[in-house]
Amino acid sequence: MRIVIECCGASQRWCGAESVSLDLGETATVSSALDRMAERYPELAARRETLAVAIGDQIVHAGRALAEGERLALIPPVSGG
Amino acid sequence: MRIVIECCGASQRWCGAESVSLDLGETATVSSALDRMAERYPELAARRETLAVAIGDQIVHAGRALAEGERLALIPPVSGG
Amino acid sequence: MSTSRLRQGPLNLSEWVAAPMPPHCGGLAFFAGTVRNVHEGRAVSGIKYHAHVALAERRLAEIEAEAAARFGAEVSVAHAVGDLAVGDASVVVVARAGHRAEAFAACRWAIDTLKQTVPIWKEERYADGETRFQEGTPIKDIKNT
Amino acid sequence: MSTSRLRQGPLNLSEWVAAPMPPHCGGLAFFAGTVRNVHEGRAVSGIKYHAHVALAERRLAEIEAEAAARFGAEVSVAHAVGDLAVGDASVVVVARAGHRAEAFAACRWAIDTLKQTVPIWKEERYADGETRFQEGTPIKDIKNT
Repeated sequence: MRIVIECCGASQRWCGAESVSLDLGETATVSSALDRMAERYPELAARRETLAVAIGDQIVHAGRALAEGERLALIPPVSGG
Repeated sequence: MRIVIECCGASQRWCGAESVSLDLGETATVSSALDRMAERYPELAARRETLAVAIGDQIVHAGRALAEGERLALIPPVSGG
Repeated sequence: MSTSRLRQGPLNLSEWVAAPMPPHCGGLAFFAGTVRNVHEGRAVSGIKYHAHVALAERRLAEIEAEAAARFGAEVSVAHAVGDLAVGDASVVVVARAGHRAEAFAACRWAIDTLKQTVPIWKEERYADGETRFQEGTPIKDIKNT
Repeated sequence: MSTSRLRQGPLNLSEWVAAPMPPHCGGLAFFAGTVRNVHEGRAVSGIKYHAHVALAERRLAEIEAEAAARFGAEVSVAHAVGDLAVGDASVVVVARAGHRAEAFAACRWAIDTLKQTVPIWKEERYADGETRFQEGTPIKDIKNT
């Protein structure tokens, strides 16, 4: 399946793009999408444990199954206020 | 000597007046003025330990000597805010 | 705006947060106290605030200076005198500081201290027409708070 | 006024304290965060705030609801997005409650929680022209604060 990852905040710089398309297997999860991103972007890999993923208006857990065409948002450490 | 006591807040009710004149001896202090007030106004006597006295823009201590014509302000427990 | 810290009638809250923020400050904490419609279970229709003006003005200024010294914050305080209705603002404190911890600490210290050290008295007016002074707390020195 | 809690550009502080005080409330605590001219010793000329809009809006609303549940306060929060200059307000929290203790507690909890749970990012612009995202803290759930 193909999904799109929107890179929020500093993750735009780590990935060098505002969004990234990934081709993943049929049983892909949030975790496997993050694995693929970490392989591709070393700056992301170093921060893997600090990242979260949102779909729509909710944070999703690592085991959540993905569906064709879904849009994920990569949520790096936050600094609002 | 003659002094004037201005009754602030609830002390107006305890004394039944906005201000009170007292005739005191030549060596009168803040404390002796409060003694005289307590003799005259029983509702004040019951609260003697909770009262403070101001002259001008400062709280004065009990032993401060008074002078002819001074104006003292009786400061009952405060409730601003 | 008067430089007096005692104001006749209710305070206008917007006035107190409108000043430009100093460029080295990152946090503004503000507190306003307003007249409630109930006190100890009794319906309140308004409060008349009385003050010993000279001593109150001096102490309000001292609270600002002491808050600056203790917390490194820029603090302004003001208190209403006269007749206020339910919902009217009787007291404001604004504290500007480098970060929020100092701003909150200075703001909280200033309002807590004001209530114990400034010669102001609430005369409550109840719905049934009776008026009564609140009991209050013996006045303290600012240094002892 | 928009019902959105994310606003384009700097926030107007006066707007947030102008609403009439509910008659059962006696205390209003307010916090505003503003852009400072320095961060970790470096001269800052402005900050661009980025947000994940859908998640940020949801979480800001949840902070208001959770503050009401925890402290019995009426809480409103808002955050700026886009380019802000030094002195501009980026975030506001207002808490109205029966007494000052709950108002302060709700206000402080809301701003502390917002900083850890809402997907917003500061991109600092320095006096020398460089821009950099602040490091930040891994996003938490509101229930875990």
